[in-house]
Amino acid sequence: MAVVVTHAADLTAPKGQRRWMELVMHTALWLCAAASVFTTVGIVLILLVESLQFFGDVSIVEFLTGTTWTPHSNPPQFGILPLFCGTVLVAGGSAIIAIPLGLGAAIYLSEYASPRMRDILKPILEILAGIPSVVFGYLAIVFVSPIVRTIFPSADIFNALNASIVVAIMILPMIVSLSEDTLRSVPRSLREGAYALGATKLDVTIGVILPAALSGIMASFILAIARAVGETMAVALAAGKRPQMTLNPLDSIQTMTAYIVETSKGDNPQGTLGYQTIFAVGLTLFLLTLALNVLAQWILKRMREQYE
Amino acid sequence: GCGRTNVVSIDGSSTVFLLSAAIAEEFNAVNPDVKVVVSQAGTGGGFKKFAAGEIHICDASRPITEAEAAACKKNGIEFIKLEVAFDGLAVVVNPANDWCDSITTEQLKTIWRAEAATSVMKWSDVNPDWPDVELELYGPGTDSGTYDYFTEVINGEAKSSRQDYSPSESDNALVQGVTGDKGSLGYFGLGYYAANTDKLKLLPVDSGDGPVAPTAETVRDGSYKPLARPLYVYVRKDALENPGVVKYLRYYLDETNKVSPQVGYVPVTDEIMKQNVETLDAAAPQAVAAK
Amino acid sequence: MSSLPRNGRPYAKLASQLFAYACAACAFSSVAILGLLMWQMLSFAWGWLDWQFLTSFDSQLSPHKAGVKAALVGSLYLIGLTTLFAVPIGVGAAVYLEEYAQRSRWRGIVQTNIANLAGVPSIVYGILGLGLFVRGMQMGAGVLAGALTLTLVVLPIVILASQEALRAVPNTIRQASYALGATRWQTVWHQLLPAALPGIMTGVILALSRALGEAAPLVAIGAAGFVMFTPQGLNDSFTALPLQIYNWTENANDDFRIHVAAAGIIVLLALLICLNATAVYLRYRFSKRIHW
Amino acid sequence: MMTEASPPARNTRLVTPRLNTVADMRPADDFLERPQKVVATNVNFYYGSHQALHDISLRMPQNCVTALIGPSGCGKSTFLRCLNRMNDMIEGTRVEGTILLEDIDIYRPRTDVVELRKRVGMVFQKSNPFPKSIYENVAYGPRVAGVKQRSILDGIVEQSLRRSALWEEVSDRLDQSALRLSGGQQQRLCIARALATDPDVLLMDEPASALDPKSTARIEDLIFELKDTYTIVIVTHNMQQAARVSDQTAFFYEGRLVEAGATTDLFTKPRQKQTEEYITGRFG
Amino acid sequence: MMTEASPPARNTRLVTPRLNTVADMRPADDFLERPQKVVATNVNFYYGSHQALHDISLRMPQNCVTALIGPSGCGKSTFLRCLNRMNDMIEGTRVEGTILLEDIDIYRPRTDVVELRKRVGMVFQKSNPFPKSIYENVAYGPRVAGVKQRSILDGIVEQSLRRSALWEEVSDRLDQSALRLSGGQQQRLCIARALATDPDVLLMDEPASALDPKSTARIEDLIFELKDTYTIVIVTHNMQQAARVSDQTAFFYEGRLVEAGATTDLFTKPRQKQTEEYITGRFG
Ligand SMILES: Nc1ncnc2c1ncn2[C@@H]1O[C@H](COP(=O)(O)OP(=O)(O)OP(=O)(O)O)[C@@H](O)[C@H]1O
Ligand SMILES: Nc1ncnc2c1ncn2[C@@H]1O[C@H](COP(=O)(O)OP(=O)(O)OP(=O)(O)O)[C@@H](O)[C@H]1O
Ligand SMILES: [Mg+2]
Ligand SMILES: [Mg+2]
Ligand SMILES: O=P([O-])([O-])[O-]
Repeated sequence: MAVVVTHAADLTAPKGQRRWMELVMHTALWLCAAASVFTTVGIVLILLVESLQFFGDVSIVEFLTGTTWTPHSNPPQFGILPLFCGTVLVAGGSAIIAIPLGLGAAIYLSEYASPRMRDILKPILEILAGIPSVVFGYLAIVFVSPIVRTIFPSADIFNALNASIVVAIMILPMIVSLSEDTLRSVPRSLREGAYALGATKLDVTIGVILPAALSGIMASFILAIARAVGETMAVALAAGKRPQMTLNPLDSIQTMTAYIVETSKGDNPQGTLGYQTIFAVGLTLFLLTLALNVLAQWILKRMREQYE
Repeated sequence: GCGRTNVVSIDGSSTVFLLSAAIAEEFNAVNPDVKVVVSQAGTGGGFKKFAAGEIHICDASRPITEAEAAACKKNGIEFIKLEVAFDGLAVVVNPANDWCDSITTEQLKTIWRAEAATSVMKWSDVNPDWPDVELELYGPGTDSGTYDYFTEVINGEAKSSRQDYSPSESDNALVQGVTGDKGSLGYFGLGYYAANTDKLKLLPVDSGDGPVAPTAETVRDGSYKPLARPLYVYVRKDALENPGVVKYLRYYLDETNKVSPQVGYVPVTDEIMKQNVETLDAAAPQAVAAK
Repeated sequence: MSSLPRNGRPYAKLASQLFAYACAACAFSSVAILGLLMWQMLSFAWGWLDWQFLTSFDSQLSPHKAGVKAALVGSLYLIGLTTLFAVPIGVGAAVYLEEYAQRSRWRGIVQTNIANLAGVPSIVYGILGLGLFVRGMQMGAGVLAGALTLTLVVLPIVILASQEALRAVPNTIRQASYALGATRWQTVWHQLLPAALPGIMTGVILALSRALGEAAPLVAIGAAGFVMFTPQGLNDSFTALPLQIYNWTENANDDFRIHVAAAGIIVLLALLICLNATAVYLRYRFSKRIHW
Repeated sequence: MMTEASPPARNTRLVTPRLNTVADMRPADDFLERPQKVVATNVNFYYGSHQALHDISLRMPQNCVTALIGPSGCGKSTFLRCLNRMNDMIEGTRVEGTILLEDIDIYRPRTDVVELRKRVGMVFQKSNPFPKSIYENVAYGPRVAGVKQRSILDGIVEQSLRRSALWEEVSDRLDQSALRLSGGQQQRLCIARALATDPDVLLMDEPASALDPKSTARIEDLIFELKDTYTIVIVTHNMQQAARVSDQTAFFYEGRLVEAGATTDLFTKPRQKQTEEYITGRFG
Repeated sequence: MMTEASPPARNTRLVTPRLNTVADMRPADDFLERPQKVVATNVNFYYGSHQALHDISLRMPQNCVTALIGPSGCGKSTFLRCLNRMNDMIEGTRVEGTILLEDIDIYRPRTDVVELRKRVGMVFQKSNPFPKSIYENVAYGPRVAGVKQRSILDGIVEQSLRRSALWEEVSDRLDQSALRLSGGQQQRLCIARALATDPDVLLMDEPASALDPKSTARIEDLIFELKDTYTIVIVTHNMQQAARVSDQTAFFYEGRLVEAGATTDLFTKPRQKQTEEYITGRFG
C-alpha cells in the first residue's frame, strides 16, 4: 500500500495546524456554551443594577405591599400589587380555561384518537402554537371583546377576560403536548390490568392513568402558567392599561408584562424613576417565572426518577 | 444617521409626530431620494438629542425651556422655531347628559385632581345642583402628551391626576366609552370630537371669562383657554445647509394647514404662516436663491 | 364471594361515553379555533391585501395608502441577522455540551441554565437588550440591537433542538470516526453535524419562526413605530411585521385597527408558513438519505 | 392453602374430582365430555394483514386448568387475549369464528366487553399492580363494578388476598404502596385483584415466568387450589409447569393448534410429530 | 483473496509462516519468543468503582492473530478497547498497568490518542458505516490524516477495498451510499476503512457475530490473509471461529485472564479447569 498517511513513530502529537484547530474549536465551542451563562448573568445584572437604584428611592416594602401603581402621576406611587393582581387574574383565568380543555384534548389524543386522527390533530396544535402573540392580541380586540361584551354588557372594552381567553388558546398546545407525552408514557400494562377487571374507559382514565401521570401533568400545567405569566403582546393589547386591584375578570387591568410594554413605548430617559420601574417590574416577573419553571423541572425530575 | 445629506432626522413630541409623520409621508411620495426619519421620544427627550446635535429637527408641543436653550447654546447649536399647528382638547359628555352644558376649569380640577379619587364619585360631588349620577371618566393614557398637557394646565402639575379612570391610547375606545354611559365624561384631542359630533356632547370651558366652545377660531386666537396650545418644530440652523432638510421644511409649511385637520389639529392663520416662511427664508438664504 | 352487583353502576357506560365525547370536543376545539381565526383574518383582510400593500410604507394619512414594505424588509433583516448570530452560537453550544463537556458540575449548571432560559418571558430579554445593547453599548434601537436581542430569545431553542439532534446520532458513528484517528473536531465536523443536520435545521426554523413573530422584545428595546424607509445600515431604525401589526391594532381608526392589521397578519402568517414549509422540505430532503 | 373462609362452590358449577395425580386423569375423549365453559370454534385472528391464528378450535371445560404451550410467537397470548376480547384494544385487529362463554357468543355485537371482562379475569406475564395501595389495588375491580360500602369492600379484599395466599404477608400493611412488594408478591396481588371481581374464568399469561422458583411454586400451588372454583386457562413456556398444573394441554405452532388433549396423554403419547419434538426439547 | 496489487510486506516486520493447519502450530512457549507488537502488563480497568479487568498481562506477537474468548461480560471488549484507548471516551473510567505498542507506553501522558488510533485500527461488532458514499467511507481516515490529493485518495480507496475483498463487488458504484450494502459487505467496508489509515494493529470486536455463515467465512478468510501484514486481535464468542482463525487464544473469565497460549494448545490441552469447561460448552 502506498504509504501516504504518515504516522508519528513515538505516538506524540504532530506539531502544527491540527493541534491549533482543536484548541481553537474547543475554546470557541466553550464560549458558545458559556454564552448561555453570560445571558443569565446579563439578565440578572442588568435587572439588579437598575432595580437597586430604584429601590434606593422607593422602599422595597412599599413596592411589594403597596396597592396603588401610578408611577407616572404626581406624586408617583409604586405598589406593584395591582400589576401582580392583573397578572394573576389573566394567568389564572387562562389556566381555568385552558387546563380542562387541554387535559381533555390530551386524554382524547392519548386514549381515544386513532393514529390517523392524531396525525391530523397534532399538526393543527403545532400551528396554533406557532401563531405569534400579537395576532392573538388582534383577535382579542376584534373578535373576542365584542362577544364578551354581548354576553356581559357591563364588561369594559378592554378587560381581563379577553386576555384570558386568547392566552388560554396560546397555552393550550403546550398543555396538550406535554400532558399527552406523560399520559402515553404510562405503561400499557397498567391500562390492560384495569380493563381486564371490567373497568370502563372512564374508570381506567380517571382511576388509573391520570393518577399515574399526575406529576407530569402538573408540571405541564405549571409550565403553561409560567408561559401565561410571561405572555406579553396579546395581554398588552387586550387587557387594558389600568393597574387596579380587582378580581373581576370583566374589569380593565394591567399586567406586569403589559406595563413594561406600555412604559417602553413612552419617553423615559435613562436614570429616571420611570425608566427604572421597567427593570424593577422586569425583575419581579423574571423571578416569578423562574420560580415556576424551576418548580416544574423539579417535579419532572422527580417523576423520571420514580419511573426508573 | 445625521451625516448623510439625503437623510432628515426628526425626533421629539409625540403630539407633533402625527403631523410631521403625515407630512413626511406625503413628502416621501414626491421626493423619494430624501429619507425622513421621524421618531417620538417626547418633547423633553427630543430637546436633549437636539442639544446634543443628534437630530436636525425637534418636534415640540411646548416652547423650548430656558435650560434647554442654554444647553443648545453651550453646544453651539443655533435654531429657528416654526409654529405649525394648534392642538385643542375637547371635554365631552354623553348626549343624554341634560344637566351640564358647560364646565369651569375649577370644576374640571375638582373632578381630575389626584385627591378626587376618593371623594368625587358622583356628578353631585362636583356641583350639588347636578344629579346623583355615577361619574365615569375616560381619558388618554399616562404616556401621551395630551395627558401631560391636560394635567399640567388643569391640575397645575404635569402627570398629577386621579388614576381611577379608564385610560386608552386609542381615542376610538374613549369615544365608545363616553357614548356607552350616561354619566360619563372624557377628554381627548379635538380632532376626534370632530369626527364623532353626533355621538358626543361637547362642553364649552369657562376659565373665568365665560364659557367658550372649542372651534378652529377660538383655538387659534387663544380664547379657548387653557385647553389649546400651539405646536412647534425647532430646526438647527446648520442643518439648513442640507438641501434635504430645506426641501422638507418648505414642503412642511406648504402642506401643514391642509394636513392638520386630517390628523385632528387646527391649522395656523395665514399671518403665522407668512411669519414662518420669512423665518425660514432668512435662515436659509441659499435655498431662497434656489427657489 | 357473590356480593358483587352484576350491574352496580347502571350509568357507568353512559358516563364513559359522554366523557369520550367531551374529550373529543376539547381536542377538536383547537381545530375550530384555528379555522375561525383563519376565516376571520381572511375576511377582514379581503380587499386590503394587494400588491400596493406589499410595496408601500406605513401611512399616517390614510389606511388605504398603508403598506408593509418597511416592516417586511425589517423582518427579513432581523431574521437574517438572527440566523447569523443564533445558529453558530446555538449549534456550537450544543456541540460543546454533547461532545466536549465532561459530565461535570459545570455541564449540569449550563444545562439547567439553558432549560430555565427557555422559560424566561421574551419581554425580559427585551429589557436585557435595552439595558445591554441599546443603552449599555450605545447601539441605539437599530436593526443590530433588535437582532441581537432576538438572538438571545431564540438561543435556548436552538441549543436544545441541536442537542437533541446530536444525541440522535448513533454512538457507533462516533466510535468509528475516533477509531480511525479523527480528532474531536473532525468527528463533529465531518460526521456528527451532517448526520444531525435535519434535526438541527428543524430546530433552527422553529426558532426563527419564533423570532419572526416576537414583538415584545422589540417594543422593549424601543424600536421605532413609524418608519418610512428600509434599513440601510446596521444601526438604522427599523420596524418589523409583528411590531407594525401591534401599532395598527392600537390605532384609533377602525380601518387600520381591523383591516390593515388583518392584512399585515396575513403577510406575517404567510411568511411563517413559507419558513415552515422550507423546514419540512429540507427535512425531507436530508433525512431521505439517512436510515440508521 | 385453602382457607376456611372460601365460599361453597356455586350451584351452577359441576363439582369435578381433583386431578392431582397422573392416575386420576381420564383419557382425552372422556375429557371432552365434561361440561364446557369456554368453547372456541374455527377462530382466525389477524393483526392487520398478518394472520396470527389459523382456525383454532378448542374446548375449555369447567373447573379445569387448560395449558397453552408452544414456541415463542406461535399465538398463545393472542388466543388467550381473544377470550376476554383484550385484543379489541389493538388497532387494526380482526377476529373470525365463534367463542362461546356458556353458550353466549362473546363476539356478537350485543356483548358488552366490560361485563365480559368482569366474568373473565386475567393475570399478566409481568405483574402490573396499579401505583396505589395494596388495598386499593384489590378493591379496584369491585369499585368499578359499583360496590361503595366500605365493609363489603373490606370483606372482598380480605377474601381475595386469602385466596391468593397473600393475606398473611400483607394484612398489616394494606395501605402501603403495592409497588413496594416483591415480584412474587406483586404477581399474587394481581391474582387477588383478578379474583376480587369474582370471575368465572381466569386467564393467565405466563404468570410465573418473571419469578424465582420459590415464588413460582407458590403460584402453581395457588392455581391448583383455585381450579375448584374457577375455570383456568394458562399460557406457559415451561413444559414442566404445564405438566404439573394443567388438566388439559393445547400445543400451538405457528398460529395453528397442532394438538390438544388431557395433559397426561399429550405428554406421554403425543399424536403429532411436531408435538413430540417440542416436548422433548428438540426445537423451540 | 490477495490481489496482485498488494504491496510487499514491510521490512520492519518479521514474516511468520502461515499457520493454517493444526500441525503448523508451535507449542506455546516457542510462541511467546516471537517479536512482540503489543504487550499488556498488569492491566486493571475500572468503570467508576466497578473493576472490569483484574491484572491482565498478555503479549500479542507481530503478524499473529490473537483471539480473546470468554463468557459474556467477562471483559473481552473492555480489554480490546484499552488497546486503542477507546475507553477514554467513557466517562469515569480508569486504567492501571502498562500497555506497550512497540516499546512505547500508550498511556503515558505524552501519547496522542489520535496518533495511536491511526496505528491501531478497529472494527466493531455491528458494522457502522458512515451515512456517506462507499468512497467517502474508505477515504475518511486518510482525509482526516491530511491527505487531500484526489489521485492518492483514489489509490488508497482501491487498495483498501481490494484487501478487504470488496473491490470487485463495489468498484462500479463507489458513489453509492454505504448504507445500501448488505450486512456482510458493510462489515468488509468497515475493515477496508480501517485498513485505509494503514495501521499496524487491527482490533476486531466480534466482527462476524451479526453476519450469516457465508459472510462469516468470507471475513475469516480475510483475517487469515491480513495477518501477513497486520497484527490482529479479535474478540469472538464463537470458539470454532477462534480455533479457525487465531494463532494465540486468551480465555477471559470474570475480568481475569484465566489462560493464554497457542490456539492449538489451548483447545487441545487446556491447563485450567475453567478453560476446559468453557471450551467444551459446559457453561457460558
Ligand atoms: N400487536 C401486534 N401487532 C402485530 N403483530 C403482533 C402483535 N402482537 C403479536 N403479534 C404477532 O402475532 C404472532 C403471535 O404473537 P403472540 O404474542 O400471540 O405469541 P406468543 O405465543 O404469546 O409468544 P411468546 O411466547 O413470545 O409470548 C407473532 O408473530 C407476533 O409477532
Ligand atoms: N460503559 C460501561 N459502564 C459500566 N460498566 C460497563 C460498561 N461497559 C461494560 N461494563 C461492564 O464491564 C464488564 C465487562 O464488559 P465487556 O463489555 O468488556 O464484556 P464482554 O466480555 O465484551 O461481553 P460481551 O461478550 O457480552 O460483549 C461487564 O460487567 C459490563 O457490565
Ligand atoms: Mg406471549
Ligand atoms: Mg463485548
Ligand atoms: O411632548 P409630547 O410627546 O408630550 O407631546
